[in-house]
Amino acid sequence: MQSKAETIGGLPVRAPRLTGFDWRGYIVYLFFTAVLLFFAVTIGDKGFLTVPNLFNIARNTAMIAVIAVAMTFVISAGELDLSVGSTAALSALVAALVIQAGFGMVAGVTAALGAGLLVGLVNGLFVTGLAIPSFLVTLGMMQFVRGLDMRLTYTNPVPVADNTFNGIFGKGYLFGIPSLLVWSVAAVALGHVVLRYTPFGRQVLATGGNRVAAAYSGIRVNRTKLYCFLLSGAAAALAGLLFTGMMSTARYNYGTGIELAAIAAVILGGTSLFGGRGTIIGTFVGALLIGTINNGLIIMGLDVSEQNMVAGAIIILAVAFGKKPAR
Amino acid sequence: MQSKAETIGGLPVRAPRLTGFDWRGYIVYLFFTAVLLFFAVTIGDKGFLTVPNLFNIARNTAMIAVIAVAMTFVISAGELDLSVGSTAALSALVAALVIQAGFGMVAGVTAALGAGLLVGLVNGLFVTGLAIPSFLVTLGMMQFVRGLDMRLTYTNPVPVADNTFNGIFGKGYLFGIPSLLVWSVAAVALGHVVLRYTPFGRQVLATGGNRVAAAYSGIRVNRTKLYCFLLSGAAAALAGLLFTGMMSTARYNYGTGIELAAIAAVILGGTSLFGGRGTIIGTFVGALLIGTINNGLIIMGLDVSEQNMVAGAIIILAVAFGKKPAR
Amino acid sequence: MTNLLELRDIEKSFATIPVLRRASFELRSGEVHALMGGNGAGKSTLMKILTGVYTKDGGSLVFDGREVELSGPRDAERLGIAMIFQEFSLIPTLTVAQNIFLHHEPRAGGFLNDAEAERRAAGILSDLGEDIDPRALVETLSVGACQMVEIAKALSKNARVLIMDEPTSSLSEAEARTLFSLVRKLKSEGISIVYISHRMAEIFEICDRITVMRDGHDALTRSTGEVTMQQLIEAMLGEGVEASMQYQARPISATAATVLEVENLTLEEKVVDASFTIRAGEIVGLAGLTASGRTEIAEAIFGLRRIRSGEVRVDGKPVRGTDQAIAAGVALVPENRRTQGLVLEHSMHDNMVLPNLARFTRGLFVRDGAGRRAANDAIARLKIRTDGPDKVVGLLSGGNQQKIVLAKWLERRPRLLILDEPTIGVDIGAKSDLVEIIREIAEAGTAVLVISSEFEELLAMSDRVLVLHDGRLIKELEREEIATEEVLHHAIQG
Amino acid sequence: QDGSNIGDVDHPLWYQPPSAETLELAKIDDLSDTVVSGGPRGEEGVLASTLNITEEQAQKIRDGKFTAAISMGWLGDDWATQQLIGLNETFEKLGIEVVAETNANWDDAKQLADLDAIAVLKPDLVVSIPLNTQTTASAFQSLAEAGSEIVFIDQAADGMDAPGDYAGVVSSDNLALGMYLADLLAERNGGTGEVGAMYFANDFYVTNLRYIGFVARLMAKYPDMKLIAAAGHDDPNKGQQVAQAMIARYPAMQGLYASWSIPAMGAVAAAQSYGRTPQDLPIVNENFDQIVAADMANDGFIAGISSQRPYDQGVAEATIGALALIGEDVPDYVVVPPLKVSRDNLPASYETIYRLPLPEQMAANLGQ
Ligand SMILES: Nc1ncnc2c1ncn2[C@@H]1O[C@H](COP(=O)(O)OP(=O)(O)OP(=O)(O)O)[C@@H](O)[C@H]1O
Ligand SMILES: Nc1ncnc2c1ncn2[C@@H]1O[C@H](COP(=O)(O)OP(=O)(O)OP(=O)(O)O)[C@@H](O)[C@H]1O
Ligand SMILES: O[C@@H]1[C@H](O)[C@H](O)CO[C@@H]1O
Ligand SMILES: [Mg+2]
Ligand SMILES: [Mg+2]
Repeated sequence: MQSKAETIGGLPVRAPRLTGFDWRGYIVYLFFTAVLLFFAVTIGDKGFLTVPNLFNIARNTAMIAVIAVAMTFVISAGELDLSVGSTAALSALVAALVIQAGFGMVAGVTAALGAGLLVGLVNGLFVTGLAIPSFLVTLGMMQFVRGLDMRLTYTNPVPVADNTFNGIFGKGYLFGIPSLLVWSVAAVALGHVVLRYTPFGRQVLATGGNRVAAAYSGIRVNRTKLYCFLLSGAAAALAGLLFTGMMSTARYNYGTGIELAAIAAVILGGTSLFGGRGTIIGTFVGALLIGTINNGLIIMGLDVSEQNMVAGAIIILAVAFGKKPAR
Repeated sequence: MQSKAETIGGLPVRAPRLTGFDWRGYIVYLFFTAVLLFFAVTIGDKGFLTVPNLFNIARNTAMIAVIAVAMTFVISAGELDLSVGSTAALSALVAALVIQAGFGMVAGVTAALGAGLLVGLVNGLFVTGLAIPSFLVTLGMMQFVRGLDMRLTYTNPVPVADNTFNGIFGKGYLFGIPSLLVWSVAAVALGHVVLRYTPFGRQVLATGGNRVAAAYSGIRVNRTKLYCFLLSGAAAALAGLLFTGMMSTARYNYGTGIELAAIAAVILGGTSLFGGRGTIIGTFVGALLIGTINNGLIIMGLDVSEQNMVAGAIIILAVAFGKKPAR
Repeated sequence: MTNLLELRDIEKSFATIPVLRRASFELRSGEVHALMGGNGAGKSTLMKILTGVYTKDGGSLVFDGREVELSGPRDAERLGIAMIFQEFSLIPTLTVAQNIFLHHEPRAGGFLNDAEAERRAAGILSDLGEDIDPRALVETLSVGACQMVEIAKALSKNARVLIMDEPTSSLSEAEARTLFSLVRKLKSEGISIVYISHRMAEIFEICDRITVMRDGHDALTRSTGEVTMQQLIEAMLGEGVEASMQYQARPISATAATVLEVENLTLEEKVVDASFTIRAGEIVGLAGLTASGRTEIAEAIFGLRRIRSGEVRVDGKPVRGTDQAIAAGVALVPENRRTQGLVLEHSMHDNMVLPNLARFTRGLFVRDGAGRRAANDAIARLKIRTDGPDKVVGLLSGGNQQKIVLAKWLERRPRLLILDEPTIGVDIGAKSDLVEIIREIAEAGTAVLVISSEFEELLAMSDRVLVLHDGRLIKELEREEIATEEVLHHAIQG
Repeated sequence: QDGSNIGDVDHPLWYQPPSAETLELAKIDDLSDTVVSGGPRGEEGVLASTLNITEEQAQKIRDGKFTAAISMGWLGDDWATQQLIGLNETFEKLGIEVVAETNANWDDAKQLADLDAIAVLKPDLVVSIPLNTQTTASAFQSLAEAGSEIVFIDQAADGMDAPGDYAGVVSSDNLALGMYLADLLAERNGGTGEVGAMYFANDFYVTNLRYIGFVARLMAKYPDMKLIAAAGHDDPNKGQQVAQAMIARYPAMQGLYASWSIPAMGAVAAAQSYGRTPQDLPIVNENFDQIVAADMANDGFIAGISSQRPYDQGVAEATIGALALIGEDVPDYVVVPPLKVSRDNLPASYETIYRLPLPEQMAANLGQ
């Protein structure tokens, strides 16, 4: 009779016990495993289980994963960032334009990161300096930057001919591993260590958990939030580079809708939407779960309407069986 | 020296004093007025100030407004509903199919409301019964229902030939007022009274303000939340009927993205994203602000990229000057 | 006299951990019955079962001679049971009046009648001697005012049984006095009251009977006249334990460095022209009525409030803003443990590490092991009742949460320690331990500023007492001048 | 001819003025035997009507037990639906199994992921409309390398050549489509007056051509018809909003090209709200679907439709794909000419496009 959730008038008031095996906390892993197994059995012979296909899943998940890692920080700190998609496109265009202009890859990447950091900085300053809700700031920013993206090249795509760039950020391999997978695993590993084992990570969680108490404990909560937005801007920039490398082209419409997918990955992974609790590994598995479902359902031959229905149902079920939040 | 927000380490810890005129709380009204004035001066002679154009703004805002009214309840209760857009499309299709099949308008409208309420019920039961975050439940539901919408008519549009229906829900007028405006004003008036002056409204605010304390006070917080989701489903259904009436057609992709627009209207209006505080009138003005900006910028002759940039900037500014939330 | 209600052999576990073990409790009509016990003994839990907030695992509840089952707060309300919760049940985003009448609002034709609610709320509050605007949002109120609203809310229900869970913990002397006369008045109207408190004096003053709980079981029930303080302490804490709150004179070297200098401090709110100093090793008490500005002074020193004029110096260096204050070694134990003191959903060791991140970091990484060890030390030293350092602190009893707030800051070994109402809700055993610990800290060279509304505690610790009245420092009492609580009492009235 | 009737409207961000060749072709009154748009690489268009599969070839295809996958860029209009019907019917007839059908919903990154998943199934044939010719190129290239035959709808991916990398492209004649739109407006207003154009703002090859075709025809053939307003939408559902603003600002506008059917119907709603009549504000568009057909039958604002033949396109795509699978030579650029639809030829056009008689309600409204 382990982990019976305690309730107050029907409300769960406590997380399940920390003793014993708390399988609900690991639901995203279980679900991911179950989905993988299901596809392996049903469509394993249709190519699902091949290494290239599994790499495909990882590759297609890379941008969501990178953005979701930073989003885990933002959400853990009690905020949201909806501007990541259009920021990714902005960085993609900036990088491509700089490279096209002949300044080389390093300049392109630097400029792209600069663009992402700038958006993050503005988001962060508005949210912390003026204390306005990040949902709205970043919603406005999402729209503003998308307009900028369109304007920048009059919606024309910008091809990138630099094969080193395209290799590193998109099509290449490192020791036989697709570079997109390398990037996302690197982002996940770094994010995990920072959130879990460094003072900054602690400050993020405390800020999201109780801003006032964190401030009384001497944490600079505004600075902490600002850093989270910078991180998110940088991650969006990296995602933009990955989009560009993968497609050898930058386009103004990259990343449309990626914010919701990333947030879904974060929350599926077990991070609380209300801040104070976050897990990067969970986020990654959440992103992989989404990617695997999308891939597997196509291979199963479901049409688009069925794909939507099944993917939607799986998200609901995954959380339904998942850990009940303490709040 | 009125309304100085109290701060701790730069954090607002309490709302401004209640004494003095707190203009920041009314920012959305000021902003709306300012935007109207600006357009009146710059493009008043270009057709902006004509009655049909102003009616058009109201008409275009109707669906967002109706959904945003219910969303104000959902957000005030501390939840979110992302499934409203695809639910609107579902209800639109259901109504059109029932009418097309010859069962008449009343049956069509009833069936549409039934569909909306059903989605709301499922959302509500998952969120309250299983205590899972509404963001994810309704995100999954949004996708599931969109798949269903596609399936229902294999993405084919369903025309509605019933002119009474099209008049009541779309193109008609009541005493010279476009029926879409009548519907949205009715929704706003009802929502305002219910949220502000009835026990249910109070329970919603209490639930969102502090769920545990509300439960201690004997409020059935789960039931309250469930009702909010039902309301949201019903409002989505109404919006679907309005879409259908306006276009004399139902389509599977109605309402795409309307959830974000509605949430933006709610928060612009001054409702706290963290629950416990809500204002329906503010929501309506927030929706009108969005609608006016969209209309005015097109009349000004801005292209899509510029429209995006300006609209995004206005949202950011409106909140930047707006009331600082206590949390 | 007949029993109005009886709780018989109540059992309750959270997850698998038993909290109540065959706990019994009887309440007669028209009596004031004290419920005492150490932190985590199960008092609040037992009373929450009586109000339907929790459901019991076993045992029975007899009300008015009939056995009843409560399936929620509404059932209890129907029986006429109301409770003043220790962890307030207020909605921060609603007004005072809306909170007081939450879920039993006055109506007019089906609609809410806020004007009537405000009128009635004003009436109840003025009976309580409080000057709180019924239209103010609760989130703008001080802890003391919230406590009053919580009390008013319970009173508004015209209950037959009123449970008060540490109602005076955030109140001043004067407010507590008003509350006591109210309790007597209610009693004379035949209302039965369960009174939970850690303050011995008030228990002996207003209660007819006392039940002591220990480890989830009722250990003793007696009439107030038939029991001594020492007997109560032993019932609560065990044989031979002494909980003494006596001042012990400590020689403070005349050459000790001056740590804190506050010079002509005037703030945006309340505080006007305050000047004082504290030397290393000295414990200075800050006394005053509610809203006299004590918290403001504390927060200003810690850099949380804007200074209009004047200066705060630590070790001779001017200090402004939290960053500088923390760098200078100032620590503030804030007055509200839930909103300011703890991240409730985090574990104890995470909370412990928070203000001490630098100390618990080696290289780039936080040393969780060390944090856990520190937490375990604190659990032992402050006798914190918990399953362990990993338990989410929001699930602990109020007093235990307060001990963690203290532990968190003591761990810091600050140069200047400011304690704002440090023992709210802490049981007598722990309180005397705390006094001991604070003395040790002072002896090690820390300057200490203590704000407390509890005279006993203030007197037990302070080497000197500053008296604040309406934002101004009106007196400075040397130790010799304050022999009794009366002296302090008079000084505070201004 | 000098283009003065195009005035100084704000053209789309991607706008390129019509080429001299296009302007020349735009002068030809009857375009039904002319292929106006060649392929983007200068391919010569071959009319779809010339394609044919012999019974012998059909048997060979059936024996091959081939599989096919379809990667669409969007769904939800009759164009997509009829394409799919044409494709699926033809595949079924030829015993080709459709193993996957995807919808990228206008997002080329999603299309890339879709193509990746399709690649896993190793279909013998892939039919797809690349949302962007550059960004999706790598995926199509690797499909080709893995041995799939590819038929493109509308445009081929960059860096690929027929017949080595793909079988062919099937498209509507998009410049001609745009030109017909100008013709249809002129039929209503006698080739004079002020008109507006509402375009799809995003850079999308085929829709860009239509706008350019429309402009070219005005320049070449209707010097008295003046383009006074142009505005874009980036989402078909926003058509109504954009049209409203255009009508508010240019009340003199006497005709409107409204791109697809969804924005066109939005424009109809907008025109109604301004109390305009079908006579003083005719609206033309480029999707022949049930909604605009019904409005036209009802004597509504929709004055003309420059229709593609999506079903025929689907059939043509399946046909060249199937032929390529058995090693036959197929043309690299197949063109399906548009169909000019107005009230007069509505029933016949409906039968041509939908292979069904005009629905009763519409016929009744037409007064037939
Ligand atoms: N919801 C809960 N989940 C888990 N444990 C709980 C919960 N509520 C209370 N407990 C535990 O039950 C024990 C008794 O708590 P309770 O609040 O009844 O103590 P108390 O006697 O009121 O103490 P205090 O004097 O500190 O208020 C504590 O150890 C506490 O940690
Ligand atoms: N009317 C009010 N509006 C806003 N904040 C208030 C109000 N009254 C008190 N506060 C705040 O509540 C906190 C408690 O301060 P208070 O003035 O009560 O000081 P105190 O002397 O420490 O008294 P207490 O014994 O209540 O702690 C302070 O942060 C103060 O700013
Ligand atoms: O024309 C079709 C569709 O109908 C849509 O108009 C986009 O371009 C395609 O080629
Ligand atoms: Mg307690
Ligand atoms: Mg205080």
